[in-house]
Amino acid sequence: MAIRANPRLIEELELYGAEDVSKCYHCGNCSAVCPFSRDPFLFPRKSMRYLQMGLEEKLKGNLDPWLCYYCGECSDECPRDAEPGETMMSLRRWLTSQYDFTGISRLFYRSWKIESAAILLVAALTGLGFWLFGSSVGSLGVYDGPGAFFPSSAIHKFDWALGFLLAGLLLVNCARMWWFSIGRDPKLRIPVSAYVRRLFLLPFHFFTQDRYRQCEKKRPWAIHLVLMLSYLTMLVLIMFFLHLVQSGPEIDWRVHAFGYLATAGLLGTTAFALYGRIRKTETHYKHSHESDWIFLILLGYVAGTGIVQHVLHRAGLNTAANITYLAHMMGVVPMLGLEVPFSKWAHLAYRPLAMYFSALQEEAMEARGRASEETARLRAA
Amino acid sequence: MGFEPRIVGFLCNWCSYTGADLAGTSRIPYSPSIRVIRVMCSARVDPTFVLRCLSEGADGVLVCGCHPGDCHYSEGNYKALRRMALLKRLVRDFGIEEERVRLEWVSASEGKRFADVVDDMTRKIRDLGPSKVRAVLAADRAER
Amino acid sequence: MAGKKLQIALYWGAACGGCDVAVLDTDEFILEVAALADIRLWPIATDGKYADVEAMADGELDLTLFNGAVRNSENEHIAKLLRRKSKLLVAFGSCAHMGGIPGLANQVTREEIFERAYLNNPSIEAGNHTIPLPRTNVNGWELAIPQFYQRVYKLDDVVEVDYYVPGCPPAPDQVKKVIQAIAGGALPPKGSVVGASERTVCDDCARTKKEKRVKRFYRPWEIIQDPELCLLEQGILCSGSVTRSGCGVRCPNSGMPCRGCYGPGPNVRDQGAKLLSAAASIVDSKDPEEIDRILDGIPDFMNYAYRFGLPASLLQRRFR
Amino acid sequence: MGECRIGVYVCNCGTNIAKVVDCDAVARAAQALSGVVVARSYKYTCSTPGQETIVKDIQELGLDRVVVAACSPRMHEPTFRRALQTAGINPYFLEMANIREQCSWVHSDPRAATEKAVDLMRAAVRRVVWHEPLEKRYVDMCRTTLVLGGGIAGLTAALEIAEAGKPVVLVEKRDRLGGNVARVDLTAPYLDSARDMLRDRMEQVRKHPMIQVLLESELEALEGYVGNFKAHIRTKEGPFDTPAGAVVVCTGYQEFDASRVEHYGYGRLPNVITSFELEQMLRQGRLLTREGKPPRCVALIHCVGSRSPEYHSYCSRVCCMTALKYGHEIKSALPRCYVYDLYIDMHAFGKGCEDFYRRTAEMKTMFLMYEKGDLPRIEPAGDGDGGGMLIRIHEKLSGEDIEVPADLVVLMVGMEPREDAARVARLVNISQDKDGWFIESHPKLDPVATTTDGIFIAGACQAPKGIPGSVAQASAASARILAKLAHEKIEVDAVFAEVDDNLCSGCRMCNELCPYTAIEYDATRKRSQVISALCKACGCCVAACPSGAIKGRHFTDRQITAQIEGVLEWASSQG
Repeated sequence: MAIRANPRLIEELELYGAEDVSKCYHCGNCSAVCPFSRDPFLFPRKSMRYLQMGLEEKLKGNLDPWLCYYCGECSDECPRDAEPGETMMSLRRWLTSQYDFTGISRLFYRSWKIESAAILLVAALTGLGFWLFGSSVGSLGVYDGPGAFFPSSAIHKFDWALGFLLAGLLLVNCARMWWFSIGRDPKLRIPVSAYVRRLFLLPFHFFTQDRYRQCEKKRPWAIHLVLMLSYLTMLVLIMFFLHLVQSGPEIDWRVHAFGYLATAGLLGTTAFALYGRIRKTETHYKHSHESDWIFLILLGYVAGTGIVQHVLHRAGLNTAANITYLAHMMGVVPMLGLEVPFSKWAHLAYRPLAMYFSALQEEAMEARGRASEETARLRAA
Repeated sequence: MGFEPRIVGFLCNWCSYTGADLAGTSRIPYSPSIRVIRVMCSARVDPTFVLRCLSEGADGVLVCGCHPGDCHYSEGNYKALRRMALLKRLVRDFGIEEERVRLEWVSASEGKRFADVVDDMTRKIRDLGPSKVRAVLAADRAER
Repeated sequence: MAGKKLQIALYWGAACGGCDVAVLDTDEFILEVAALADIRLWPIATDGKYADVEAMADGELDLTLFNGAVRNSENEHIAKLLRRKSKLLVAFGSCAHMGGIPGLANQVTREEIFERAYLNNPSIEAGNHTIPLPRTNVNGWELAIPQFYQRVYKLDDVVEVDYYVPGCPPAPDQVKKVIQAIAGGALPPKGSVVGASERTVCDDCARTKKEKRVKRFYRPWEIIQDPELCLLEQGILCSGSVTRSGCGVRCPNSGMPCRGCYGPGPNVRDQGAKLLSAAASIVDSKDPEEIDRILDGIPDFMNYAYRFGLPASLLQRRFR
Repeated sequence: MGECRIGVYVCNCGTNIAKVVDCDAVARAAQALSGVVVARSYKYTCSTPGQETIVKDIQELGLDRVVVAACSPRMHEPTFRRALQTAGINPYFLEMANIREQCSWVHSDPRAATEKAVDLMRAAVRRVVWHEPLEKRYVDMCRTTLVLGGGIAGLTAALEIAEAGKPVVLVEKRDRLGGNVARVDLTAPYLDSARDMLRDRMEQVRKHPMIQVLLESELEALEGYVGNFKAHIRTKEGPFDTPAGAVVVCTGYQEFDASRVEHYGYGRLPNVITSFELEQMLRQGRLLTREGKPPRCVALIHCVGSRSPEYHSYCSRVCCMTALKYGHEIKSALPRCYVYDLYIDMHAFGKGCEDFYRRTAEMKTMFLMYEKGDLPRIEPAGDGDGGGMLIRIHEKLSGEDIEVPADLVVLMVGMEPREDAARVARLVNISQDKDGWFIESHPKLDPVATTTDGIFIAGACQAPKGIPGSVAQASAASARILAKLAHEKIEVDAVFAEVDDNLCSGCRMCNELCPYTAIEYDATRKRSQVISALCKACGCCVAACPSGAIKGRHFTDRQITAQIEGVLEWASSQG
């Protein structure tokens, strides 16, 4: 059955940042230089082609964009400046919006105004909520412990509640990702055993970013790894050791050590990325979608306010610390609440999943290949 | 060594002779049996020439022209075609194997084809053996 | 040579006698010939013996008109004898000129001829298997007859010839011209063809000639011909274009295609090859199959092309 | 034939010949031949010293014939002829034996190769004896030029020549000038208006005092030869004759009849149209479907009738750019309209075309590639698609089976020779290639002349080409003609056939055979004669002449026979 081509898709993708796709005339240089492009995941050319012809369904089930780390080689090599790298980036944005069942992601990506508005709104609500809550349970002068404006125990509960909510949302989208790329394809019948056997890929890629490491340029990987680990450390500290982080004056040195390291990591990488994007130092920094800016600003803001309120607290300026803390939360909540499930941040889940699913796909295809050969041989005999 | 046929080739200047030159420039080897005589067009090949070759002891005569439709002189090759058709009948009537007289189309770009034609004709004539013409005429004379 | 009578001989080799008749066909002119010449040898008309000829001094004869081809050792022997005895030796008629009708025998071997003539022939009496052999022993006596050659030769294959008078037979008025010319001592360059034109029959043929394209060949009886139009253009294979004129267009004028007895023009080496070239050139088709179909309309091309000149052709005979 | 003094020069061509052929042996064999005065084996005979040796020998040893056994005569015959000329003897006293291309380069056995080389050399020696001194001849040149066709090429040629002050007669079959370009709206890749380009030229041509324009006229017959043609033209006022020195054929092309490709249903489906019908719409500025609605999706199908085994194997050259141009024109007329290009390959060679392709791509034209043998299918669409058409295509670049909706399909029809091309070719005595295009005298070095002297071709009658190509070719042809007109007389090649009037019997065998109608029959004298200026020396008539009255200069029976005897001397010595 022929697939209907949709000439409008290419226009829609422009909103996600793919502005030069139509320039491509399929010389295939991009796929040739890409260290990752190999059968059956031939990108970026194939995805470019699907996009030009507007084969929406094909693209939805296509994991290739997640297998690309935007080292920029392809864009550098492209004779037509069709920016295959950026196209893959845009496709990742588009896919995120496709996986997301709420449709919020779609809104955000198509309009930075809506995204910013949503962030500001959530920030305002958070601010208001915490102020009322804080002033009801304690006083601005007290930082932690009984009568504190923000008792860590309460925040801790809040964090977990929020955490579960996000995980829930993310899980549903991941399930949709699975459905698009594997579930709905009758040709891909994958045994449970395979799912189990390959499961290790998830944590492996999540923690090592191993595939990113294989790109020819190593620095982007290193930076990304630092950012990711710092973020992770901070997450762990907050989710599990918040009381230790917040308690004082005498403090657990481990929390200190990790806390400072992570903060340094976050701030450093954020600063670097911002600088890069402003100066367009790298190919993958040339084109910046609004969502990229919002993400970085938000990250910087959260990390910044985090460390500032910590310092104030150390300095014993509890009132100031508490107000900063409020500001901090006004950043954290929209970041976790909106960015993680609906925007750029979601890739922390989708990328490792893509590795996992693609491995499964490949295995299934090989199996089918062997099977068909087998039947052929039998028929011949 | 065995019998090496002696073939006379009449090649038209525009297609076949150029084709034969191409075989040379592209170093395509073929049997040294052929001796080429250049004519402007295969239509210049007077049947008298062919009979003359046979009476002089040629083991074969090859006439090559442009492919039908490609003649430099628009239709000369068709005229050659007609003459050769009748000539083959006459040669047969003279008791000479008609394979000894052959018409082929070889274009300027067909160096390989020219080489193949020569080799094929050489092979066929080697199988036929040498032309009897000169021996028989000599025997006749010896009788008187 | 005025005053003194011309000494002439007429001889026939392998011939039908038509050429001798052609001489007689000069009607009363023959009397003038008798008046101005002594006919020393003319087997068909006068009684003369080889011995008389042998007795002559070399060059004693002013002129010998030799008609007929050389088929056997006798023909050759007498040819050589007459060559020695005559100042001028003229190949008279198609047979001496080109081998003529007897020359057609060059398509078969002597054995085949004997087979047909002496062994396998309805007119042979039962049980008679005699074939002529050069030497036979008849009760002690050896009988010798001329050797029958493998093939037929034209006169100049065996002796040097001074002039050629073509035709089968030569047209009487041409004969007259030749004899008068020689009598008058007006001799053309040695070796030339006399009593004929340098051009071909078409030159004298009254039929109108247009541009020639033939879709089919006809035997003369297969078509009702246009008496005004060139026979070749009507698909009737005519040798006029490849044949010296001089005959007075005898055949075409009587509705028959020229058979080519006067032989090719001065620049043509092989009459048959030229006829081939001409005939094939006017075939109106580009498709090999159709061309073959059209050519099928010419049965037995060889016998047509070389009717009078097979021994004079480049290949001279059939090879088997 | 008096005693000749022949010099034989065996070239080693460095080692090209010498490494297989024993050149010294060949020279020795030559020395032994009668008439050979000197025979030398030399490293590079074509080199300056090599040629000087020949010149020196001719002058000092009094040679009157030269044989060079070397490369192909197609390579160096002119070189050595010049050498003979320098030495003061007729250049046609040269004969070459091809012992490189047709000997040393194709045979490895030195013995056989040397034997062959000797035979070829001997043949050349035997032949050269019979060579005759030939002189180039000159005939008067008529100043008028005849231009056939009033298209862009014809207009250009006419103007170029008239501007040089030489009279031109322009014959146009139709009732107006402009040809096919007049049917075009804009031109790729610069999107200039074809009309504006033409209007100006047509005006100049109409007004030009040196140009006589004959509309609704056709060439009926062309007699004569270069410099002295006589053209019989049928005009609407009646017959018109003019002399002409040269002729430029610019009869152009005709579009491929799309209905021949039944597969696309042209003529059956209302909204399947040809590129020329689209041009018309664009020129009228009303781009509508048959239903009178502006189309939402237009599909352009490339290579209709071109690059296919059953129709034309060649590429029509301009359609790709034209299709891209439509992409622009349609988008600018209907910005919301989607354009699909269904193509085999995109041929975007030439100035500005690659950029144009890129710009079109950026305008979101959707390019769908199909396999040559596997044409897109046009099917009626479901109501969901507004009752238009659906085009199914196996898209080559993605390997996917795709369908796209379309309410207007444009068939990019290729160019083909005009129906009357064969007639024109016959009239002016030029040849057509297997596709029917007129054949130029050399595809690379002489693309405007033809095998008939004085007949030139320009524009799309020679091969599919665009406006720049046609204009360039027309200007080139005019330049060639003006160069000829710069002289009072023109040179005619020395090699041609001639009839010996003393032998011709007027059988007219040759008349029909001549491909150049160079043989005329004098009905009163009942003789045929060759118009040497028209003759191209193919020799067909020579072989056919039953009375041996026609002589093919430089390829005479005697010369070729000598050659035959030469190559077969070995064989005959055996028998």
